[in-house]
Amino acid sequence: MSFRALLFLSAWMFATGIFGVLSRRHVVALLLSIELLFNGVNLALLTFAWAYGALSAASLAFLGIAVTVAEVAVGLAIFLLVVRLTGKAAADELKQLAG
Amino acid sequence: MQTASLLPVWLVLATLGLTFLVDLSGRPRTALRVAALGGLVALLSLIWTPDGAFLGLSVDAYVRFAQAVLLGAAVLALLASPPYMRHFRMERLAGDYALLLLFTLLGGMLLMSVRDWLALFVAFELLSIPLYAAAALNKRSPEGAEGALKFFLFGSVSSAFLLLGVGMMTLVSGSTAFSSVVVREAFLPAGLALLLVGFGFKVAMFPFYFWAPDVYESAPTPLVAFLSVAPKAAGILILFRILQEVVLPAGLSSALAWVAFASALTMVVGNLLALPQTHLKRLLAYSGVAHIGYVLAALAAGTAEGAGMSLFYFTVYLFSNMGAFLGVAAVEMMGLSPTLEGVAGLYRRSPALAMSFLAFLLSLGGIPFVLGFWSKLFVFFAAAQAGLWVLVFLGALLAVVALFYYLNVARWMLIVEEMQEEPAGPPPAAVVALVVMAAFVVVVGGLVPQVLVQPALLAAGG
Amino acid sequence: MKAFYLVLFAPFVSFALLALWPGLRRSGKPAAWTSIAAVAVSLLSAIALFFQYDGGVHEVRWVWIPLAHFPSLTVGFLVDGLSVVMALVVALVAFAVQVYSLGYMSEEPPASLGRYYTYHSLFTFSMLGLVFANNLLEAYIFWELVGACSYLLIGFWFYKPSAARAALKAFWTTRLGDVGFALGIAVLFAHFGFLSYDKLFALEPSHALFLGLLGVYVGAMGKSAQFPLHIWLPDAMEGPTPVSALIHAATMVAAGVFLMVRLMPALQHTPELLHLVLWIGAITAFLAATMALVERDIKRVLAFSTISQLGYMMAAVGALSAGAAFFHLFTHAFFKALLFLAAGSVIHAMHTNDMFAMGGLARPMRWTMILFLVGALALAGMPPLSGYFSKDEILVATAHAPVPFALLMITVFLTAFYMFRAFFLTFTGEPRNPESHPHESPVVMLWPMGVLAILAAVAGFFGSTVHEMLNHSLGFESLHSGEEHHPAWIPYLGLGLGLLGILVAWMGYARRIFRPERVYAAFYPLAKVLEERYFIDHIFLLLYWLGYNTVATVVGFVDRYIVDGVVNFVTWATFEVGKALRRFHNGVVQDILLGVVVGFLILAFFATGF
Amino acid sequence: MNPVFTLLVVLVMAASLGVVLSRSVFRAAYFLAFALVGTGFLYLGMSPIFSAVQILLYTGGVLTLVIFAVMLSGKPELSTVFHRPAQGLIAALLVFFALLSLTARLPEPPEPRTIPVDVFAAYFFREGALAFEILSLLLLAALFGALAVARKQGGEG
Repeated sequence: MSFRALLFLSAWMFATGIFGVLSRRHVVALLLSIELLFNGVNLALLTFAWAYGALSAASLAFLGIAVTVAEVAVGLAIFLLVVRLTGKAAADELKQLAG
Repeated sequence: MQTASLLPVWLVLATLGLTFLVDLSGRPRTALRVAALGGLVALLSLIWTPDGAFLGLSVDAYVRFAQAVLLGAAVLALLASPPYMRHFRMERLAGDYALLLLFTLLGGMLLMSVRDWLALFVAFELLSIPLYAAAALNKRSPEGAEGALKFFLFGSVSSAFLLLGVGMMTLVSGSTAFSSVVVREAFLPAGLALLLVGFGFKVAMFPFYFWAPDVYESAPTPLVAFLSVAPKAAGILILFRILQEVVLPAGLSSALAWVAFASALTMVVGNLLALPQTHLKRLLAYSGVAHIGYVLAALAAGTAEGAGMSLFYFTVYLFSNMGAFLGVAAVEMMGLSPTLEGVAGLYRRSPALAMSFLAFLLSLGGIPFVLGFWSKLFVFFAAAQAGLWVLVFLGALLAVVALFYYLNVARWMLIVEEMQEEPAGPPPAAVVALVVMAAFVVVVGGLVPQVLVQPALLAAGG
Repeated sequence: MKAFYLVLFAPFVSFALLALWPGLRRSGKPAAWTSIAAVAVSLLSAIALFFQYDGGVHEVRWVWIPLAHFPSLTVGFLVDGLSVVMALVVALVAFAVQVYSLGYMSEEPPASLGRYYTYHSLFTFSMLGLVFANNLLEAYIFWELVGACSYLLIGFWFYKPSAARAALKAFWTTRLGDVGFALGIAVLFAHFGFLSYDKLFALEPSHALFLGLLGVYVGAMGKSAQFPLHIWLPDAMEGPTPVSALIHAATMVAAGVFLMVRLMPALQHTPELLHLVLWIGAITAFLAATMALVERDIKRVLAFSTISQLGYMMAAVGALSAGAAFFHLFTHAFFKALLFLAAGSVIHAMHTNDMFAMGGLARPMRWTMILFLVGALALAGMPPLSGYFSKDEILVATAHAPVPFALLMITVFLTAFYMFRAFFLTFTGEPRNPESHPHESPVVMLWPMGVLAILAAVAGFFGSTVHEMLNHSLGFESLHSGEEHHPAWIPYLGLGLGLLGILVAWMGYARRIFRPERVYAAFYPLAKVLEERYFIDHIFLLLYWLGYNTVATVVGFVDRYIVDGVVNFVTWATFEVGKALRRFHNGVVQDILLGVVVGFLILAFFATGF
Repeated sequence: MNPVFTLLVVLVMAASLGVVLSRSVFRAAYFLAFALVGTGFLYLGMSPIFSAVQILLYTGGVLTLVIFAVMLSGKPELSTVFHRPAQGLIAALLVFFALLSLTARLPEPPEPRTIPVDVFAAYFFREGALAFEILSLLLLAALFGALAVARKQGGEG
């Protein structure tokens, strides 16, 4: 277990998530990428908590997981609505709103 | 009686419960009215709410002032909603809509009074997540769903940044409470940078504002009216507290330079983007971005005056901007499209609406004698006192650009002939009454601004 | 001294009536009479105020916005010599113009006429408010209101695209100046914490004072059409002619000069700024006059002339001679309003602005011709008409600065030349458009012009009164006069140049335009002399074409394509940048999420301390 | 370095890549599960309670939702996977380096210690009580929101 390696992994997951969010087309893939983002953040928070003995960061990671689940629930409901109304699951095809 | 300091919060919670019960009994429209009434009662209860701290939530004059702005925005939006929902045949969802709006309101009110990072994060999310759902409520509109999806994606991505930022801020002081103690200095700049990403999204600051025009264009207009004021006010005002209680005492004075930088860019980009717009809701969205640039100038001053001035700014903004959005809602309910062509000749169709619009546009543009002039002037004073002359100069220059697009809207409404062929119905009386009332405040307030300025300054406690 | 409440608020009452009572406004004539009655009350009270005036400085003041941490803002009114005279001028010209408009605007539909008079009432009120203001902030507020009325009236015929465009151009250009004004106020307030005149006048010279006054001057440049912010004024002629007479000749455009005169006790501490004012004023006077040389539109000739005369006034301000500036403002208000109204009378009859489509109007419009001639002679500085005295004072005041003085002297010649070019083209010779059947304007239009003509003729004799009133104004006791002893030849040279201008206009222009046989018949002896000096005449024509025309064309080119172009370019570029930024909003959520990432990267860059 | 730890890190890194690179959304979801469970194992040494939460609740909950959503929408994959991948790659690399440089400035930790469950619980319910209360409201709001979005409006097309 190494502090730097864990932070490296956290940054890796976060950056991968950023890539996914910016470059995947499927809305669900975007959601999964957002999960990666949050997981990267949670890993960083727990690493801090473990390394510095900072329970505050761990508490926040705990809340973070719950918030993520709530977000995903609303996000998936919106995704289903989008599919129902437009028949499209690719985020980059949804561009009625622009300018 | 420490619990009394949370009186408005309790009242909104009670309203939530009551609204839920009424909605459950199959009367969604009544639920909407109950929510509005409850909000109004909570707003009035602020008069008797004392200072105090309870459950880690502390309330002082600043918090009460901010909560009044949030409650005012919610009440205006809820009052304008029933006719809007009826017109767009969304009445079955009126109860859900009211509940989501109340949840958001609660999130904002709690956010104003939190004093620890954990609660800050959760309250922040409570201010966000119900709004994603509420933006998607018009299920006949594919654009509505698209806008909601963009809103959700933007919010989620930035809240990942925020979560990390809040985590780092707790590590700075080694405690969950807001505190100026610095244990691990290295976390402070990184934490603040990440925090600003999350807040940047919430207040639609450059370059985190991209969601705003799309969501504003597609979401139900009364909700947008709320969305354009309350979350921004909550975000900026709590950011003020964080800067004053944590960041500046901890010695990161360059934070003010970051904010000044963001202020300049936000003003420039918001105003320039508003210029070529033809859709009123998009135009107001970008102009809202520009206005955040102005408030950020007061924030960048980092003084108690700055805090007082931004309280005042949001009070003014509450009336001018919500008034404008509710006016747009009335236009939509007349069967007109909310674009420049759609509102052409509005004066002939509804003089009251068009003249109120003129008042809002003048106020947003900062023309003397209306409220918006004073809010801009005082923000400039606050920035000038802190020596931020570049911001003052830029702001004054961009105010010219802003006037151009605001007056262009006024020109279409008052001077250009009607263009839309199909006959427009009369605007709903209830909404027009709200709009005229807001216009009245904007005009009369412009003559006696001290009525608002002094309480705002006192509340900021400088 | 209570009369000033009546002076100020009578137009406000009529504005409120017209604005809040749509029935009255839409009725047309009754609305007009309401407004005229109000301005008549205002005028009578102003006259009463003038005669009651006891030579003191009276001020009423209230605290407007008591602030906890900023110094409080006060509002109030200042009644002293300067405001009393200025209010009299404003009320008088406003009254004349409003009466005249009854005839000029008689073809407007009632609702439109009501709207016209509503704007007029608001304008008169705001202009008087600006005159009586006792602090810069209040002045700024009225300043903006006056500007707003000006845009509304320039764009009064909004269905004409050129009128709408002109209103927009006026808006942009003067707003640009107003940004300077607002910043100046902000500097002064932030640095000193007060804006009322009496406190500002007590200040010692300082850097902040210079910056603040510079800002105010930039505002005055916009309103008073100083180079290079003058470009809006010629276009502003798209509005109804009475509006041009009132707002764009006599009162609003003079507001910049008025403000500078008002601030003279403070300006004397900033000699560098005054130097700038002098130079810009002289350059403006000269350039505008050259531009008037080749103009075909009679109203635009007058507009250029207004710019040029405002340049004179500013030059006098710059020469520390507030008295000369204000005196010229005083006389100019009468003769320029008169000229505009006379031009309006011609336009009303001919339905065109083009002087080359007029001609021979002396016979059908005898009264108009006489009135125009009085105005033109006054403007050209012919004694004993008013312009002679006031222009003379300015020339004397600026004599210590050789280059501006020379420019102003040359301008005297040019002014006489272009004015009489306009006069000859319009009133003499044969009608160039046989289709038109011009007729004299109705009495309701002639009377106001007559009153103004009398004033334009005799106003010059009130020089000592004006100076004395000015000495009774706030802060002026401490001011030393800029006039020292100057050579006695200045008035003669000025007069000579003016006469020469008239002569050359007649020689060069009349000969070039009219058919030779008619010129022979009418002016045989002089033409004979000219014929004998045929060669010189040709040289003159050649010089004219090579010299003046080239200068005028070049200046016109610079004006149209460079100064104008810069303004248009800035407008265009702002829009283009907006549109370019819009391209980032392509609606694709993945692409716009890039905003969050970029923002994070910027902030992270800050956070790592670069 | 502990070989098990190194292996786990490499596996999680690979699984993260799998999430964003795999063609089918189903497969991406499995990769996410893999990454989440892998992280959960990493948590074992830091805070066992988190390990449990991560593996039992989070992974299960999120994945069930995702798979439901994909099945309800009936669109598990698209003809093209990526939208402007180069842009995303550059941005991701920049973010990666930005995060690394931000964390590189952090001080070396004194001595990392596993967080005992009871200590954490006591801390959380003392310091995080308010946040927890608000969290309950948030979950309620999200539930309402999701239901409201999913509900039929009546008479819609």
